[in-house]
Amino acid sequence: MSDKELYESAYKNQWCPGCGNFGILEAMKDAFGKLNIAPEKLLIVSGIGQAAKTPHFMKCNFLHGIHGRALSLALGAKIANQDLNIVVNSGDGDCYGEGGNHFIHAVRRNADMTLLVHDNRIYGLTKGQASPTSARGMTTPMQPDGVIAEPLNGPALALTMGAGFVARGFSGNVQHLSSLIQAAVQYKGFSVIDIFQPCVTFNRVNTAQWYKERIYELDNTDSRDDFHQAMKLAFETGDRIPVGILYAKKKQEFISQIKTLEKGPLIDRPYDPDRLGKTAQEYILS
Amino acid sequence: MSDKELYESAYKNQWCPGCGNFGILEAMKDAFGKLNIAPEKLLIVSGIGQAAKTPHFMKCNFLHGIHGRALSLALGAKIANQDLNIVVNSGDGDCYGEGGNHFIHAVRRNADMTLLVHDNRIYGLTKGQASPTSARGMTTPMQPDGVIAEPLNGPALALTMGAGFVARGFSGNVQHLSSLIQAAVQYKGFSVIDIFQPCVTFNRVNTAQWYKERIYELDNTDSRDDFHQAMKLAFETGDRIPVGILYAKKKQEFISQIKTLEKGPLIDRPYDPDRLGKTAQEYILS
Amino acid sequence: MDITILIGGAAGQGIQTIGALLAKACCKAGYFAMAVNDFESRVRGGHSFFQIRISNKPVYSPQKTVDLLIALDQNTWQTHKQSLSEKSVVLADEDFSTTGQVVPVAFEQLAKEIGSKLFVNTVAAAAGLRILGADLGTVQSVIKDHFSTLKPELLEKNLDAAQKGFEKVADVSFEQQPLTDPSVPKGNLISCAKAIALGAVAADCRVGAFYPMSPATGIMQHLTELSKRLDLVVEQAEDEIAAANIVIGASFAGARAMTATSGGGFCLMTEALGLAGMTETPMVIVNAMRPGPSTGLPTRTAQGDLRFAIHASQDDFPRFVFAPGTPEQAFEQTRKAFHLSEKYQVPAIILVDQYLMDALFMLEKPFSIDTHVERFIVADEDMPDPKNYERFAFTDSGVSPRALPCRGDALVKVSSDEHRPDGHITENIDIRNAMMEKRHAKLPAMIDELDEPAAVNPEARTILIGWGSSAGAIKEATKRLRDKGLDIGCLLFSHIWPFPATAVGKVLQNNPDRQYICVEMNAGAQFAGILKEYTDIVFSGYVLKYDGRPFTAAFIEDALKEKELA
Amino acid sequence: MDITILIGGAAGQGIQTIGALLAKACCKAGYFAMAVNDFESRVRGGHSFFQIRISNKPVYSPQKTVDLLIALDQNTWQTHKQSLSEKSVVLADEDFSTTGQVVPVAFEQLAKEIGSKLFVNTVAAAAGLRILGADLGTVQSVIKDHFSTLKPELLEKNLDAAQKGFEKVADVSFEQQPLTDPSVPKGNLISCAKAIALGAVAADCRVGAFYPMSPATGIMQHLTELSKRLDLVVEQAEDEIAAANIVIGASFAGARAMTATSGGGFCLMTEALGLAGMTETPMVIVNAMRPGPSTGLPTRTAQGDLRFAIHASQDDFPRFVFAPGTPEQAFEQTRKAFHLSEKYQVPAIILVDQYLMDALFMLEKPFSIDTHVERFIVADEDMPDPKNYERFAFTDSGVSPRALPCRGDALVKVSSDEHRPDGHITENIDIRNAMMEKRHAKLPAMIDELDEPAAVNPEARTILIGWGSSAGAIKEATKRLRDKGLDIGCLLFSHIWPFPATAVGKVLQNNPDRQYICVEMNAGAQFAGILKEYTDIVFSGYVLKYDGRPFTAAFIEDALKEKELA
Ligand SMILES: Cc1ncc(C[n+]2csc(CCOP(=O)(O)OP(=O)(O)O)c2C)c(N)n1
Ligand SMILES: Cc1ncc(C[n+]2csc(CCOP(=O)(O)OP(=O)(O)O)c2C)c(N)n1
Ligand code: SF4
Ligand code: SF4
Ligand SMILES: [Mg+2]
Ligand SMILES: [Mg+2]
Repeated sequence: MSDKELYESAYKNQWCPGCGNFGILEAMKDAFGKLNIAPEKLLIVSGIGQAAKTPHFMKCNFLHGIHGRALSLALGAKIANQDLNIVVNSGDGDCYGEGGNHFIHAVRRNADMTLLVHDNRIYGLTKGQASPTSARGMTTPMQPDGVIAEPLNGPALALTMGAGFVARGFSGNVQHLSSLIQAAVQYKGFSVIDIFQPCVTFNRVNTAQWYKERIYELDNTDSRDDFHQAMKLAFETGDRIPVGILYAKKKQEFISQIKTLEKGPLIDRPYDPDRLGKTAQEYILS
Repeated sequence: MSDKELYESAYKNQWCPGCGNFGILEAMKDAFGKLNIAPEKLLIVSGIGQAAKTPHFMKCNFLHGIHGRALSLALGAKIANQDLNIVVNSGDGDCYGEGGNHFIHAVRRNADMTLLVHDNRIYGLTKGQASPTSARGMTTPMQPDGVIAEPLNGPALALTMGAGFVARGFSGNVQHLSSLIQAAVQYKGFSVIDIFQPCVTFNRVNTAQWYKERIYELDNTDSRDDFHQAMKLAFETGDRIPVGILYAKKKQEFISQIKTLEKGPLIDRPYDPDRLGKTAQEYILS
Repeated sequence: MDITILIGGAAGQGIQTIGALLAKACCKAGYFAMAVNDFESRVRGGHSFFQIRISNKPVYSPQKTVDLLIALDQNTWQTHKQSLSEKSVVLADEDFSTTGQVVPVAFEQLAKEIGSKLFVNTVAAAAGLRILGADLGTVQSVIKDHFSTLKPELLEKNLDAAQKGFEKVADVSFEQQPLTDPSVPKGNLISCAKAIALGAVAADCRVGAFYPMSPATGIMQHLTELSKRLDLVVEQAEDEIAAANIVIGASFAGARAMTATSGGGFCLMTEALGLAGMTETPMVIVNAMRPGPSTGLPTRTAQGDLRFAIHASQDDFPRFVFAPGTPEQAFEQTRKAFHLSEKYQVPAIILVDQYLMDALFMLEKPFSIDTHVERFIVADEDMPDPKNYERFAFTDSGVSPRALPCRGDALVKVSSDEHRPDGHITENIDIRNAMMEKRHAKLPAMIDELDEPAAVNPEARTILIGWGSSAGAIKEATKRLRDKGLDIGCLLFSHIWPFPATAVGKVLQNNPDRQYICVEMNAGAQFAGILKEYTDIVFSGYVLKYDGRPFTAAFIEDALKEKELA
Repeated sequence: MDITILIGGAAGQGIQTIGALLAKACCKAGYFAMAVNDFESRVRGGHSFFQIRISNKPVYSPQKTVDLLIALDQNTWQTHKQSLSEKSVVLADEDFSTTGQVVPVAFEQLAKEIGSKLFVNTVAAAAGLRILGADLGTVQSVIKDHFSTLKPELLEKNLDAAQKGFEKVADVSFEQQPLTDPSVPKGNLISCAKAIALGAVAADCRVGAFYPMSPATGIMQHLTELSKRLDLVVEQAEDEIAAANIVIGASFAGARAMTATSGGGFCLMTEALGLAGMTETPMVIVNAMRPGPSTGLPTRTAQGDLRFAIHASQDDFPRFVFAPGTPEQAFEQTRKAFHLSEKYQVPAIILVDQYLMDALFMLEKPFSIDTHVERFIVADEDMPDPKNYERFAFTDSGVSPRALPCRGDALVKVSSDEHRPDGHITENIDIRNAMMEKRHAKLPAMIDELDEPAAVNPEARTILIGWGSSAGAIKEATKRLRDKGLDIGCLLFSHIWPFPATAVGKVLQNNPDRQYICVEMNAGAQFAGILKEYTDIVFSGYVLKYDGRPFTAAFIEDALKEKELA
């Protein structure tokens, strides 16, 4: 069975024709297929937004939660069952706006999961307001005089918070993106890919063409473990924008540092009334 | 009148004897005195925590709000009355934990105000849980096996979000801290000082002695407008830790970019029924 | 005359443009109109529709039966054919069997003949206008008017498209042809989103802060539009928590300020709501409700957050809750919310819903702007001793003189902890009790500020009770049932909290064998619960709806019949 | 015998240590005891106290009159002298005029004589023990026991300090000397914070997530302590929003999970509460209430979040709300909250308060641990066709079989949007209605799971009604008033929601001229409002308190007298 069929969702897609999200969906299917993660072994967690609808359009287990909170839901799931393969699909608004606080702290924790930020630099589902990554000066019905704030640089933010795996991808380059997703999923720890994703309906600035004129692929065989070098790459956002792995370095993963979790998934442990009873009795007296 | 008297609060201080907060309070009084900002011309906004109690202990206007939200309150006040001199006192938990999202977006906006983070690397008022800046491995009653997550680096985070003025201070060096506060307040835009502040009650790791052994003062006459250089300074957190201005560069301030605010404080504009009536009538028809 | 036109298609096909064109033309021709906007939570595709009701009498709610159906896709006629009657006319791109008359119009093909399927709108609009009785000249002038900003060659193409649409249906006879018989326009079409934004600026709102959320975004969109020409700044925040706190900060500094959101965002604002309550800082929050729980049905309508709005945030403090049901009320109550929020230094919540936000209603009289806006702010000059100013001074009314920070010698000190009159933290029992009582002391005067509920036939044996947006459909159902000979009336609340309990007795005339029926758009009969708590009304039944679509009079009638209540 | 000992001083002086020592010694000697912890929102300085009540009968609430006052500073005796009686004894560092007998003890000086003012605790504790009738041997063994982990030389110094304290008060005669007459211990002292943590682990809670907030932190502190020895992980989150969502994520993946917070944090959790409601994911939230609004009085007690807890989050969905009033109930209801939350796939809220969290109560019987914990989870084996598993399948009970993600062929698909049985988003009217009804279909069975309110003399003419933590004081007031000849009883609720309306009628015996009085710790008489909504009870009066300090029986008696209700 081809990956496309294997992960085919019976549910009808709701994105606009031509949306960059389709490329991301395709790259995900390709990557999971290559990694041999069956739909039944995949948990996708998402927030709310166009990006966050992704798991509906793919065969998998999913928790399509509330706006901005996917990373917290994912962390809870991971603590309960560390064997889960968790991928989080989030938007630039979902992840860096409403969910900004969880993003920075998720990076600090470094729990093993992969975050894909569909970065269309706009609020898509709510019809075209500026997002934290919108370019300065971009006008929208809500920002008639143009965006004032400095755009948030997701990869740089992740790096500063101590991320071990940071990449940039482009929805228009499915094979390359698939290779990034594969590397990210294989990374033991928290991995982030900020994915340039044209929104054909609301973002008339950062179009597919705009990206094609600017992006260049980094050589993935180069080692990328220099923090300050990675920061420089992350801030290359002008005429030339690198896509690829910006940084990859081994770091101690979160789950592996929790003593209680050394014995495997919490949910696999049987209920143990004897130990409980003893502990409770002693604790009452303490 | 000495600065101490000028800013003396009639309200009794509630901090623990020996707390680093006293040094910060003193430095603030000294700085405002030197800057000639009278108590009546000063608005302090704060969240909740020991740090956030600061304005009670000083003569000034204040809005002692809710946990983590001081920067949003401050932004609202600034938009309404751009003439306000706003200083925000926040804790490491208040600012980087509960308020993390507002911090990163406040930096992006660059509204003219000064943020003082009393960074005691602990939750003081709630009696000693780890904070986002607590050292890895530090144990507390709530982290009996030690803190797992990477400590959050406030100055680096501010830099990455595009801050134009970033400094580090130490509560134990009042004069130096005062000079930083003066520079920060004079900076036109969002200025941040992350202040090392020993918590004598709950943080037994980062004591005054600990800091004294490590910190060194940067020469404030050096120009500090190199971003990557500043990042390197921000990440010097080992045996040698620089205090002083890490970065200072002119950036376009927020208020000055809002057309409507070119004419001065919003609250100074008279009610204008004619313009309103005309606008409303036309708008109904549009 | 009372006809309903439904234009349906996929999101992105421009059905709202077609709808707006038809509705405007009818208004211009002197008819009353209202329109409902129905769409899914997606940007392209799926099914959406715009439903216009036109009458020579005022209309306040949608109708069930569709007289003219303009179906831009198959989905539309399949979905709506059960709403057609014998007399209905359907314009659809293919023929199908139904009650009523189908006129096949190959919208897309005709549009493409002009040059692009983008002209579908114009083809359909022109056809619709023709059916409603417009002659070619009228159609052309409507089109010209609507596309006045287009380049000449594009306008020309649109006129060609209009002619195609017009000709295609030239021979169709439709029972009602309002456009053949124009009279003086009765008013303008307006949504409650627009009315709220206008109410805010009429109250001299200076700061808006928001985070986008359907169906509240429209309000902030209108406010942003208005901010281009007024002393008003609208800021998009990073989240709803920030938005609410920006509002409080702005208000503290002296600007009237507001935010608008929906349930999920309101959740995130509840802590700030309490901050406003405790610090006695004015604040206006609009909660534009949509069906939940949680994300629910993001683009649909509900009245499910009533209890939540009344009780949100920890512990007790006074607040206002308004629930307008028309643009007039939306405007008036928004203005009132700002006024009262500032007068009593309490937060005010305006509860509306997606139906109100996105529907269009007829506004007969233009909104009036006051010559003067009363502010309730003191300055040094008003104080005997500014240096000893106390922000939370005890007063009989519970309202303390409110000064602004950094405007004089008076220091403004405000804390979310329980505080002394001077604003500093206290743990003292007596001060705590006195402060709690001070805040609650405002309640009697607050209740007195509120309007009594509106009543229709308050003497009737059966009384329907409703609130907010349901009022229109309830009023109409009442009228229809009275026309059928039923002894029925209704009681409609738009001033909700503090609950005007005694007003209920005043408005309703006694009737010994009365039956009460609550009509609301939620599953829990939430408003009925409040009446049970505060009055001795006993309900004989409920008409509840929670499918996300607005009430129609017919729905209420049917529900009453089914429950044998009418 | 029924005496009250109050130990007061500044935060950081160790009054809790002294208190714990005295209370433990009395328990060991076979007495019943309870203790209240009163402190300010600061870490050092100010005024705090620990108030112990000792009796030979079970005691459930604090008393007003202080029999033995140990005042470590002047502030203490100044604050508490009005609580003294003629028979009271005061140990204070200086003499002052008061009713009762003052014994000057230079605590700090004596401690310094041993080497450091840190020994103040031990000096004071030994003096207190002596006054209560302990001989030197008993004092020494209590001290040895308490300081068993100290280095020998430090222990020695503490013993010296104890001797000093002991000797200083050797001649003081105190009316009651419980320690002279020991018997078999009746139980252990425990706080409800501990009881809740133990209830959670007894329910096999595997994940805790929290953000620190008084007075809830204690629960998570105990859970953290317990996590060292159990299959339990406790994670401190970056904020309450994260904490609540971590709980939902963990629960979704199959672990029982909880969080604890107070009002401000609960505000931030309301959106997640709705997510649990919509996705039918089990979730346990403890809201340990403190006085608001907003930050309010962070270290004090209140029952002001009842209505908020019941109505929090947009639109209607079923939830459980419990309000235990004793450690037994706290343990039992926490266990029940986990059980029922999972059985019905709805969120459960446990409402407690600072008083319950920080007070110590006597636990007579050890908590029992079930031999088996019933989970309500299905796996592939339980399904006819795992590949077509539907997480939200329609059932008569409204409860759908719940599978866990990635545990077999069954795909678990969950959305916060309104969804089809298979978990995918829907905008379909019929499915929406059916889903809303499915969720609400659980309510009758949920109500059946709840206990009836406890009644004391349900036939009486006057019935006091209360809930949660107030139960102890209400029961005691009832008893005291009956002893005075009043025809009074009480009705005490700890299972609050879904409101067990019919149970009220069952429990209360009819009495034609009955009067009801609601007793609660809030300004709005919130629970009374629920009774008005759901029963036909009419209240003759209310005893409300909102000063942040717990009820005493005497307060209730006085209030009733003042209002001429008793
Ligand atoms: C608490 C809350 N606030 C706001 C919303 C409304 N909302 C839905 S999607 C969205 C933003 C979507 O932007 P992004 O995350 O960039 O996703 P995109 O649609 O662009 O893929 C918002 C604000 C919500 N659902 N919940
Ligand atoms: C919403 C909310 N959550 C939690 C709290 C409890 N709380 C009060 S202060 C504080 C943390 C204080 O830490 P920090 O900001 O570092 O200040 P410090 O006391 O160390 O100066 C917390 C969690 C609160 N008041 N509100
Ligand atoms: S609105 Fe933009 S992001 Fe959303 S589906 Fe359409 S093109 Fe994609
Ligand atoms: S607890 Fe720590 S931070 Fe708070 S006042 Fe005491 S020493 Fe300072
Ligand atoms: Mg986006
Ligand atoms: Mg701190």
